[in-house]
Amino acid sequence: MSFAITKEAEVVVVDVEGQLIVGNRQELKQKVLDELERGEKKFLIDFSQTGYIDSSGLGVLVSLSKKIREQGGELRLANLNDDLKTLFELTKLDTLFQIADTRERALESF
Amino acid sequence: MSFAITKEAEVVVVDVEGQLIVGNRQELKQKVLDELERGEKKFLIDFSQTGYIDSSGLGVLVSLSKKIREQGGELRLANLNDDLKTLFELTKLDTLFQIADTRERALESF
Amino acid sequence: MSPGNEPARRSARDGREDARVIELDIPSDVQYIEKVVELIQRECALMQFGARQLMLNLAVALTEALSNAILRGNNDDPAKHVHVLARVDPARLVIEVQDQGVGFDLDQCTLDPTTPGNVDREDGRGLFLMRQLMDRVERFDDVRGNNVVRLTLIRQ
Amino acid sequence: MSPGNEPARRSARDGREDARVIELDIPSDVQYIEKVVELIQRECALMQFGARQLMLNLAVALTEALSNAILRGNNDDPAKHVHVLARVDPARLVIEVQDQGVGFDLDQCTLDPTTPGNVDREDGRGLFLMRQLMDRVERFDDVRGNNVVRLTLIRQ
Ligand SMILES: Nc1ncnc2c1ncn2[C@@H]1O[C@H](COP(=O)(O)OP(=O)(O)O)[C@@H](O)[C@H]1O
Ligand SMILES: Nc1ncnc2c1ncn2[C@@H]1O[C@H](COP(=O)(O)OP(=O)(O)O)[C@@H](O)[C@H]1O
Repeated sequence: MSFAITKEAEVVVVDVEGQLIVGNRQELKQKVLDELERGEKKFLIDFSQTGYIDSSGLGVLVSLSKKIREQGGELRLANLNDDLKTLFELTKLDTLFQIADTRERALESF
Repeated sequence: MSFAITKEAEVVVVDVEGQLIVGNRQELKQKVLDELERGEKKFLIDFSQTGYIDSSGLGVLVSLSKKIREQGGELRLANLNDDLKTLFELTKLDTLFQIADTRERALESF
Repeated sequence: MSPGNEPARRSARDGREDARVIELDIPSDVQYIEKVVELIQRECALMQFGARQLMLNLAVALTEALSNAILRGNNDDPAKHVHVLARVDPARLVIEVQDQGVGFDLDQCTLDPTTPGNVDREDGRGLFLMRQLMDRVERFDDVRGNNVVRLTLIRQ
Repeated sequence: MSPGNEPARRSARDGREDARVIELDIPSDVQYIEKVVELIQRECALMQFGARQLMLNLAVALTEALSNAILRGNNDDPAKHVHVLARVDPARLVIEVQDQGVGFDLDQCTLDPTTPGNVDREDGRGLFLMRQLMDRVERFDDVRGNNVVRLTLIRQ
């Protein structure tokens, strides 16, 4: 379980490796908030290497999306596999987030 | 836990990913014996991606080394980390196997 | 003993023989959750449950049940324990997660996180997801008065 | 209560509070071993055990104890169970692995795999490694006559 942060052009890209769950969600939150404080505005969270997400992981995504918007920034999600898509659909969070099929599409969409 | 087999020049290279233990050692044994039956003679087992090995995993290595030698072949091991080196030293198996520090050195040594 | 009885007897016996039970007792710390989930996933994989049931239904619902037991039932106090009983056979998985709390009203506490007012809440999706992802979710007190949540998943 | 007593009392109390106990009961199947090891590794990592003790001493010795319990004690019969009790505090890890077999003589059964005649044997390294990698290995019968192997590892 780890969160790898890279920068592609103007976008901060976070790869969620493993699970995003109650035991590690604070780490993701802190890493993204640190970048936001540094003045970053564009964020992409890539789930291609993610196993599963629990309700507290979803909660952190909701919280981050609000905080980023408050600072005039944008958040995109990419690479949800079928299981993760179902999770977002069940909770209607697919209506709250901007979700791209691939990392490239997400990067283009900013 | 998986065993990735590739061929480099004349050498069958097996990467042990994860643990080599009682629950999966038969799979390694079978994969190597299959190659031996196909007529392969040179084998390198690379442990750079290995976690730990238990006594039954060590037993499979001993058994394979015998079977390969019986067919006029050769077995080399490479990339033991410090913990694995200790394991081979404790059991004096470092005296039984030809162990190289790197994959390149092992490949050159055939 | 009539021959006609045999199939029923045999299948009942097979059912018992095929069932596997894992029992676990852990201190209340969310850091254990992932490893407990992996152990029960392994148990269900040995019983031929499919990848989607392992990685979505089981993984998410069990994580929710464990984190509620640890954080809500036991108030994140590592001196309190969570007990897990998982029984799996070729037909179904039944997991009981027991905490040392006073329990709660399952229906009252289950929110609908999909309503316009709730969709951007940060919490309140746990019980909803458990009930969406499992075929059955029950809550009861055990003989000692401890809170138990029971999850049932039919193999597909 | 004299002030001089306090440090001792406090440290004894801390010791109790800091101890963590995990208990596990699994069917006899070697496919569970890795996940059980990972759970106990996680427990010891939370107690600041170092990487070498986690990946070498604990991982190998516990794997040996579990596979002996499953294959030797319980004859690989999944209807028989293996019970694991792991108690860890900042000073040490103590694990008891209990099977449903009749036990064995620890000293008699421990071979020296490093002698010239033994070094190319395929088996017989399990108990030797357990004893090399743990600070203490004991075997005894529990009250019900079940075989128990107890491993102790001092944290470094
Ligand atoms: N094991 C439990 N013990 C006590 N209360 C619980 C338990 N599980 C759930 N609850 C109650 O149900 C509420 C809703 O839980 P849930 O849907 O998981 O959302 P969240 O945990 O995010 O609030 C919790 O806030 C808590 O009051
Ligand atoms: N839990 C156990 N129950 C019964 N016998 C055991 C148990 N553990 C070890 N033994 C005995 O000790 C012997 C040596 O064990 P070990 O050193 O692990 O080597 P191996 O298992 O490869 O024979 C076993 O062959 C078995 O006879």
